[in-house]
Order: sequence, then structure tokens, then C-alpha cells
Amino acid sequence: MSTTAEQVPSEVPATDPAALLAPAPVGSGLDRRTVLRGLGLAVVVLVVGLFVPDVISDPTNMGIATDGVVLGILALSIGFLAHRSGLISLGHTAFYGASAYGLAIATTSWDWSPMQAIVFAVLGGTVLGLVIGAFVVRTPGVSFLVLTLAIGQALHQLVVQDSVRETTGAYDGLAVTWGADDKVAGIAQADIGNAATFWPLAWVSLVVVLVVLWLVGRSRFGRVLEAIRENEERARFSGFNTYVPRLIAFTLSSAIASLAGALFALKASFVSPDTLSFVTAGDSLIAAIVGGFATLVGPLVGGVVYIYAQSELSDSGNLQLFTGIALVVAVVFLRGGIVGAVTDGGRKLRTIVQTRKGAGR
Amino acid sequence: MHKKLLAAAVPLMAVGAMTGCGSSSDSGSGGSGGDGAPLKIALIPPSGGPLAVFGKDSTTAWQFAADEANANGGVDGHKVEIVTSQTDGTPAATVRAARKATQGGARFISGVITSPENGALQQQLPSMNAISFNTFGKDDALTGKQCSANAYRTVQNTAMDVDAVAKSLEKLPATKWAIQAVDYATGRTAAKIFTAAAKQAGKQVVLTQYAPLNTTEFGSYITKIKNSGADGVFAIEFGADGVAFVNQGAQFKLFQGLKSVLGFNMVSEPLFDALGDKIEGFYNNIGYVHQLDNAKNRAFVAAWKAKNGGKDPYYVQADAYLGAQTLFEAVKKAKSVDPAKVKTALDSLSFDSIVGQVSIRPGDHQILRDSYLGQVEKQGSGLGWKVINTVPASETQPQADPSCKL
Amino acid sequence: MDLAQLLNGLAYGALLMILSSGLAMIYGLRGVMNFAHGALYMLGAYLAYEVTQRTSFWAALVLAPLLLAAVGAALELGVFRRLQHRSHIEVGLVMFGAALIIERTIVLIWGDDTLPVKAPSALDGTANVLGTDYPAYRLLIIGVAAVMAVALVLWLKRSRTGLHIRAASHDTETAKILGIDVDRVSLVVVALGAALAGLAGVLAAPYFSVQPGMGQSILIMVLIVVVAGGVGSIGGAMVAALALGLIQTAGNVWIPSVAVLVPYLVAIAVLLWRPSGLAGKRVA
Amino acid sequence: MSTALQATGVTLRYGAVTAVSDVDISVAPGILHGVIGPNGAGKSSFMDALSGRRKLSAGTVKLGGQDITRRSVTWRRRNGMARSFQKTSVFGAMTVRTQLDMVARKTGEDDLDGIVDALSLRPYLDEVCSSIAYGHQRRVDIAMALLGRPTVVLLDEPGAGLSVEESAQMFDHIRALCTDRDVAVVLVEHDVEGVFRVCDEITVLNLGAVLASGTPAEVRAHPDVIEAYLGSEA
Repeated sequence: MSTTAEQVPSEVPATDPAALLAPAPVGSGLDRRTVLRGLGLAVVVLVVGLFVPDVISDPTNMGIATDGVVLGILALSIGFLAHRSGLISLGHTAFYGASAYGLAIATTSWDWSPMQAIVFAVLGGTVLGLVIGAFVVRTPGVSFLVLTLAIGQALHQLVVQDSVRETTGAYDGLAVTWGADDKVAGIAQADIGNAATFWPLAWVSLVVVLVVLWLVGRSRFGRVLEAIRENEERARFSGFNTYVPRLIAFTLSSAIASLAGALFALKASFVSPDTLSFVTAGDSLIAAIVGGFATLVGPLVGGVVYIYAQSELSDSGNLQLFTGIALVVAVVFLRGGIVGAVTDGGRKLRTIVQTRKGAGR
Repeated sequence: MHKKLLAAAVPLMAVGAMTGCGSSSDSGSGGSGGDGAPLKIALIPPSGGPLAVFGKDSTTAWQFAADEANANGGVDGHKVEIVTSQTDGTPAATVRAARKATQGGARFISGVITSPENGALQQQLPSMNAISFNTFGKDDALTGKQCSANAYRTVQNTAMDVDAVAKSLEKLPATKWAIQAVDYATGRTAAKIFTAAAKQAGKQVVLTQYAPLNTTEFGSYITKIKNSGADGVFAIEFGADGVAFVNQGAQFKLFQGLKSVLGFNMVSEPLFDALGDKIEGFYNNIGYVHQLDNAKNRAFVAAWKAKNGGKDPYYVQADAYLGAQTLFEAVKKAKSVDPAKVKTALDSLSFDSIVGQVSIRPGDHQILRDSYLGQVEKQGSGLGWKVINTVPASETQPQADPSCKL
Repeated sequence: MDLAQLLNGLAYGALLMILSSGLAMIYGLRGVMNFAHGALYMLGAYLAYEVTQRTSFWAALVLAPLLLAAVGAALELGVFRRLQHRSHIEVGLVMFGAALIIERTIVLIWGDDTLPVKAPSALDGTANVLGTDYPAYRLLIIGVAAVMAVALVLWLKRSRTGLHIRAASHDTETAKILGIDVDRVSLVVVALGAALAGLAGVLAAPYFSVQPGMGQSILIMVLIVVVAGGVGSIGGAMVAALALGLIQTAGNVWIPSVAVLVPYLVAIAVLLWRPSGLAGKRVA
Repeated sequence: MSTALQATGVTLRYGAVTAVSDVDISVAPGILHGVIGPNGAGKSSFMDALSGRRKLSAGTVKLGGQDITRRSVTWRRRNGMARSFQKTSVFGAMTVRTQLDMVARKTGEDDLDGIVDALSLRPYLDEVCSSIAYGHQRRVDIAMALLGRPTVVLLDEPGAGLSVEESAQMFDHIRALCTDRDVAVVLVEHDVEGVFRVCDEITVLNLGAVLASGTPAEVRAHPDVIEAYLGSEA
């Protein structure tokens, strides 16, 4: 056992990064050096990122960056599930929305402090994910997609039911208000709408999510997930329980979506049924695909680009048209999304440079 | 390792890329409010969707009001500037657009159409140091639970309209009513108030049923109404739902057997062409009609017609115009465009408008103005309103919404 | 539930049936969930508006499905055939994008307003069905759907093309070995599927309202129908569509307060019970 | 001699069709047991029944004396029963090394190198599995079935799709592994010649039922076997 482990080096060549649903390279588990390097990088990124509001002085662009990060976290949760488990979800709004509503209800109706409310909202969304996941992760392919869609829509319909209007505000939505003295990460309610003030909270959340997703992707667990995605039956016939890992992946994904929902509700100070709509479900999935979910940061880029486009292209009313075109282009031509294309281009460029160097010698 | 660095750099680059564009033209707090400072108004209508047309019409009316004021030397010497930025109608995008506009110096916001957009915006107005005028959304919560010290509504709220309809009940011939309501705050409120009013007027409500918002198939509901023995229908269905209900009701020959068809937000000028003759004789609440007989309105309608190819203004345009008038009056009263001063002026504002004397109720920032009940009749080549009853605000909703805490 | 309510359920189910049988056919053959089916239906309705304005509803009833068949052929040649080596989910996502593009393009052409389409005057009234007055137009929908269902089933069972479609849907590779021109079969199926979506759109135009959100709202219902009915099974989709129409109507009558949740709950229950749907034989 | 695998009365019905009818089999450690039969004889169905891929309509399967008829596939693999597939089943996007390492860890294999070398996979370790030749993928599939010293290995047509030489080489690999690792192997195979060459015992299936069973010599002499093969294939 131990000898085998040593014989297998940790660095394994990349698989085809171009394929949309193909996996990223998988190591043979986490070796300490890689982890330390990754964490070191994460700390650097974290610290550097905190200075973003100093660089982006324009509040509008800061708003785009902040909202983009929040949507990016939602897209990351969807992209993670799609990439690691091959499960394409059109129902992650269920966790995103449930968490957003959970936060709104906890702060406004129960007068909880925002910090307690965040914990409650994220935990609530995660538990919901666990319960729903327990039923749905067995369902394959398109059935999974339609099932998650149905669950998300059912929750949407539930929230707008008049019988729960006292709790959810139905179509009116729900304002998020908390005590004047309460602060979340040092931010009072009056300032929470200010993107530069909100940024550290969003950025830290993002980096934590990225680190977790990176560690999972590198871990043995990530490798098992990949095996199950590749060939579920073979995995079972190789002695792997294929249900529990998928359930864990689904639950983790729903936890991340819940975090995004809680951040959204905090930032907006308002929750409406939009957070649960089919459009939100579709757009966040599209953000993950267009950004490129086979890479770690692809969905994040997709989220930021989507928010930027939403701000810049809405005047024409053609946002939907461009979203559709972006999706088609990303799937048909840019396999691997924006980030996949960029890293691909970078690799090609490097190859060319190296070849030139070689030729010049 | 290179790859990882590259990957980590991408989001930073994406964020960094935005620092370049859109250099901020931040003019600080939006002017000192001194003489000559422009009165800058941001309109944020949706660019698509079923309500986009209302956003467009509101914009036209605000521009009309601005042009009119500027032609007369501005509002108290302040030139009116309108900036319009459309969004896709999602609350987050609208709030972002509002922040962008306030950063550009606009302190007054309008043209926001949907309730979630208004709800989300109102939460953030104080931190933007801006004031909003809701000239379209009637949902009670906007001046109720979700009210904001910086948000004003210059259109009637649902409760006022419903009360107006309820108070007109005795003028309608039907005695046994069926209520067909959208399962939405409006539908529930309207059904409840109507039922109480019917009891008081000695009439019966034989059926109350709710259809979810965005219902397309009304067959089962219509069949139930037909089976209920009602001789009148009170239908609270709007937008595409209302059109579907009317069309399918006509196919079922529902309306022929009824003495009264009373709509709430169901039929209005923009739908006259689409619905055609089958709605002749329908009753409906109305917020504004161009026939209103007062000097200000006559002048407004005449000027509007001159500028808009002889077409009469309808309620969305008139309500937006009224919103503009409210702002302008407040600026005149405050003698400033400083939002704090304008706000103080607004809180006790009362003036003579195109819909007669109106005032802002300090408790919830709801305007107090008349509501009407109208009947669709043939007018010229098309359809128009005949006003059946006028109910003043003092009779509809005299008290501020208790759930509003300013 | 009286006769009129039964007919209400049938009429709604009939419309869903026309729409979902086309979707199920395409799914069965290409293995791709056509997320643009709602957009095609919407296009059918808007074309119905356009044609009815110019000539008559009856012309629209013929023309719109034909035009949609051409759109379907273009989709087959431009998307399905070119991307047939790609994963089915990817092609489904491309169709999702296509739906967004088509729906917005329709709005750019015809605008955001709700448009009126008048039923032909011959069908404007009611007809007597076993003592119950019922709108003639709804009876037309039920009739058209019944004729379509019978014709489709007979065609699939009896004709040579039908045999080829069944063979290719069952196992594309084997069908190719047996000398069946799968590309040709697929062209027929996708064009027919799109034409049926168009037909449903025309029939829906005077029934529901013609407006920009119509495609998306019905798409969710039809997806549920097709998946719950059994992926790729036309018969399963037809039965599930009728069942959903009746269940929805029964829900409206008996449990109105939660009726809107009923289709979702039924679909979730069906899929949890049988992940491959009621008539499902194979799992995607 | 103890038996590693013992199945009795194995029956598998699909609706009205009986694919496998009342088949018995018993295999001891170190024994290579071939299952042959004409097309449609129910060989693959029998394999699916033994491995737990399909639920039995009737019968029992015992592993080392323990009844495992109702045990899941995952349980069986963890407790000593492994299989390969007729249609090669590997983790296509992973490298050969990654997937073998992964399964080796899961199953507690102590001599991954031995298996890699026995199946001559060393040159392909760092290749992505879907990119190597079909015959090599087949060997990866079989390697995964052998990892962790299972007591019973079920091999479903390991020679299918291979050239004559490859196929012969494959059978030699299997024969050697069976003996070296003292594992009971059930080899379902189309290649009758290969089976007769390497197997210790043979069961002949026809129309889902046992036609003959015994040593290669006994089976070869069985008149029904000759008839079945002549009748269907010759």
C-alpha cells in the first residue's frame, strides 16, 4: 500500500481542457507541498483583492464587481457540480433563494443579528440541499435537469403563495432590516448597499469558496467524484459507493449557492421571488458555462461578465439576446468557456514561443 | 504553477479591466441646491418585458413635463435635466443603475415600474441620498411594510382603488357576485374589501376564487363562475392574465349572461384595441381620465395632444406627469433642489394638480387623490371611458398605512 | 367534476399533447432535449397573429406549421447534425441559447404588447356537447389533437418512414447498420416536431394570449410532461400531457389554493419513483 | 476443495423471456472456469446475474460460502467479487495510472506493479485511458477487476474486439494471473478455441440453460455441444 503511493507521482498530465464537460487534471490526492503552495497563493490573492476598492474608484464599476462576485459564487456552485459530478442543475435557485429568504426572515421578522442570520441562512440552504440531494442525485442526465428545474419552480410557487404572504411577502418581496447597532463584518445596515464597503465580505467569501473547491478538486474525494462522473457503473464495480460522494458534492454545492444567496440578500437589503425564478436559474447556469466551469475560476468570470453585460447592454433590451448568443458561442466554439479559451490561448502562445526559442538555437 | 497563477490572475484582471472604463464624473453630493443648479432626474424603466411599454410612456411624460418647465425658465430657476437608463427590470440591476445615476448627480429617481424593483430601491434610497417617485406601482406594501422616508407615491394605492370600487357598488345592477381574483396581494385585498362592501350594500358574493399570477388557462375558473349562478363578476386580473380571462370568457359566452362585469386593473386604454368590442359595457377602476374637468387638466391635455399627434394622454402618462408636478411643486416650495430640503417640502405638500387638489400624507408618503369608476363605451371609432363615480381620497383611505414606519 | 370541467382538462391537455409529442419525438431520435420548443411554439403563435391579420385564421393553421417545419429543418441541418458528436447535454444547452435568441427576436419584430388573435367567427360561439354548452373553439383544439395523435401513431406504426423512425430512435447505431438513413429520418422528425410546436402555437393564439412570456411558461410544463412521460416515448408523453391537463384542472376545481404546485409535485413524485419516467425504457 | 463461488438455480427473466434458466456453477480458487455457448445462449446475462448487475428471478449466489444474492455490487466488490465488461468499461478521461492507483487504494491492493507488468501496461501508465488502443483499454478493465486480490473474478469476453494474437496473449495473461493469485475466475468467452486451451473447467450454455459441464476433454466429447455449435454457427 505505502509503496504504491510513493510510486505514483502526484503530478499527472492534463486531460483535454477543450471539452466542455471534460474534467480538469486530477492529482493523486493532496500532497503537502501542493496544498501549502495553493494556500499561500490564496492568501496572496485574498490580501491583494482587499485593495480592489482602492483601485476601482468608480462606485458603479465597484458595484458591478461586487454583484459579479456574488453571482460568481452562485455560478461556482453550479459549475462545481456540473464539472465534478456531471450533474447540470437548473434548480440551484432553490438554495440561493431559500438562503436569501432565510436571511431576510431571520433579520426582519425574528430580529436576529445579521451574523446569526447568515449562519442560519447558509445552514438552512445546506440542509435543504442535503434533503433534496438525497432524492435527486440518483437521477441521471436530462431527468436530473428537469427534476431540479421542477423543484426550483415549486419553491418559487410556494414562496409567492398568498398563504405565506405574512412570512415571505409573496410577490411584494421582503425587505431585509436589522438593528441599528448590529453590524456584519463591521458594516452597518445603512452602508451595506455601498459596494466598496461590502467588498471585503464578498471577496473573503469568494476566496474561501475557491480554496475549498480547489482542495476538493485536488483531493482523493475529487478523484472519486470524477470516476463516478466518468463511469458510474464501473465505479460501483470497483468497490466505490457512488451515491454518498455525489450527495456530498450536491450538498457542498448547495452550501455555496446558499452563501451566495445570503450575500445577495445582505447586499440588496431586499429579497423578491426573482431570486427563485427560472430566469435566475438559467442565467446563473449560463454564467458558469460561458465562464467555463472546467476551470476553477471560470464560473466566477462568467458571473462578473454577466453582471457587466447586464449593466451595459440593458439599454437596448437585448440582454437576453446576447445571453443566448454567448451561450451558443461558448458551447459550440469556445469549448471550455472564456477561461478555457484564455488558458488555451496562453498555452498555445507558450508553445509557439518555446518552439521559436528552440529554432533559434 | 504557471497555470495556477494565471488562473488566479484572471478574476483580478476581470476586475481590474473595469477600473479603466467609465471614469467617474462624480459631482459630489449632487449640487449644493443653490441658484442655477440643475434639477437632475433619473428615470430607470425596464427595457423589455410586458411592462416595458409603461416604462416608455412614463419616460415620455416626464420628458414632456421637463420640456414644459424648461420652456418657462425651469422650475424656480432650476433647469430640469432627465437622464434615462434602462435596465432588464431585475431589482439588483435597477439599484445599480440608480446608484450610477446618483453618482452622476441625479437626486430624484422615477420611472421604476415593478414592485420588486421599487421595493429594492426604496431600501437603499437613504444611503444614496436620493428621493424616488413611484408613479406606477400600486401595491400597498410600497407605502406599507416596505415604505421609506425617501420614497413617495403619486399614484393611488390598491387599497384606495378598491375602496373606490366598493363604494360604487350600488351603482352597478348585479346583485349576486362572483369574484375572480389573481392570487396576489392586490387580488386578496380587493376580494376582501369587495366582499365586505357587498354585504353592506345588501348584495351577495356567491363565489370567490383565486388564480395564480401568470395563469393562461381560465376554463376551469370560468366554468365555475357559470355554475355559481352569479349575475355579476368582479375580476381582479391584469396584464396577459386579464386578456386571457376576457378572451376565454367571451368564448364561453360568460359575459352575455351577466348584468355587470367589473374589472380591477383589468381593462385599460392600452388594451382597448387588443380586446375590442367584447369589453364594451365593462366597468373598471380608473386612476385618471383625460376628460377630467379642471383648468390644469384641460391645459395639460391640450398641450399633450399638440405634441403627441392628437392622442389623449392615458393614465400611465398622466400619473407620471403628476409625479413630475409633485416634484416641481416641492422644489418651488423648498426653493432648492437639495434633496433634504425638497423632502421637507414634500412631507407637507398640497397643491392644485391635473387631478384636482392633492396632498402628500406624511405618515406613509402616499399621495391623496381621487379614484374613479369607469365604464367602457364606444367613443368615436374606438373605445373610451365614461366616468360613473368619483371617490375622493378622504373617503377611500383616510389613514396612513399603520405598517409603515418612517 | 362535471362535463365542462372534464372538457377544460381535455382541451388544456390536448394542447400540451400536441406540443409534447413533437418534443418527445426529437428527444427520442436525437437524444437532445429541445429547450427551444417553447420558443418555437411562441413563434407559431406570433406567425398566427401575422397571418390572421393578413388573411384568415385557417390560413394560419396551415401556414404557420409549414413555416415552423422549415425552421425545424434549419435547426436539424444547422445544429443537431453538426453537433451530433457532442454530448446531448451540450446540444441541449445550445438549444437553450437558441430559445433566448428566438424569443428576443420575436419581441424585436412584434413588440412587447399582448397581441389579439381572433378565433374564426364560425368557432366564436358555443356548441352543445351532451347538454352542456361548450366553446366551439376548444372543441376544435381537442379534435385537432385527437386527429394528430391517431395519425401520428398510425404513421409511426404503419408507414415505412415510421418504422425507420422507431428503429433509429431505439438504437441509432444498429439502424445505420441496417441501412437506414438516420440523417434523413432525423430531418423528418425534427421538422415534424417543430411543425407540431407551430401547430400548438397557432391553436393557442386565440385561446391564451399572445405575449412574450408564453414560450417560457409552457416550456417548463412540457419538459415536465416529456420527462415524466418517459424520455423519448411519444405515447408516454401523450398520456402524460392529457393526465397533466386533467390533473391541473382537477386541482383548480378541488384544491385551488395549492393547485399551482400540483404539476411540479406530480412530476417530482413520478421522477423520484421512476427516474426514467412512466413509459421510460432507457435512461438518458 | 473449497469453493470460492457457488451459484445454484440461477434464473433471469425479462418479462416473458427467460434469458438464464436454472444454471448451477461452482468454482474453486485457482480454477479458470470457461462459460461458452452460441450467440444468444445467455452468457452475458449469466455474467450479469452472477455479478449483481441484474437482479435474479430465482436462485442463489454464494461467495466463499456466504449468500450474497441480495448484496449490492459495491458490497460484492469490497468482499471479493470483481468483474470486467464485454463492452470495455474504464474511466476514459483519467490516466491509466490515476485510475489503477485509485482502485488499488480502494481495494487494498499491495502489488499494483505486479498486475501492471503482468498485463504489460507499464508503457501506457501516463496516457489518458480513452486515447490508448482498444486492446490496452481492455487490459486496464481487467487489471481493475484483479486489483485487491478478489477471490472471484468474472471476465466477460476479454477477447472480444481483439486480434487473434492479442486475444491469445490475453488468455495467457489470464491463465497466469489465475494461477499466481489463486483466484477463481469465470471466463465468459466467444472464442471457443481459446477457452479450451486455457480453462480448467467449462460450462456450455444454450438457450439459457446448461448444455454440458466438465473438463475441456469431457465437454469436447459431449454430443449435444457439437450439435449446438454446428446447428447455430457452422
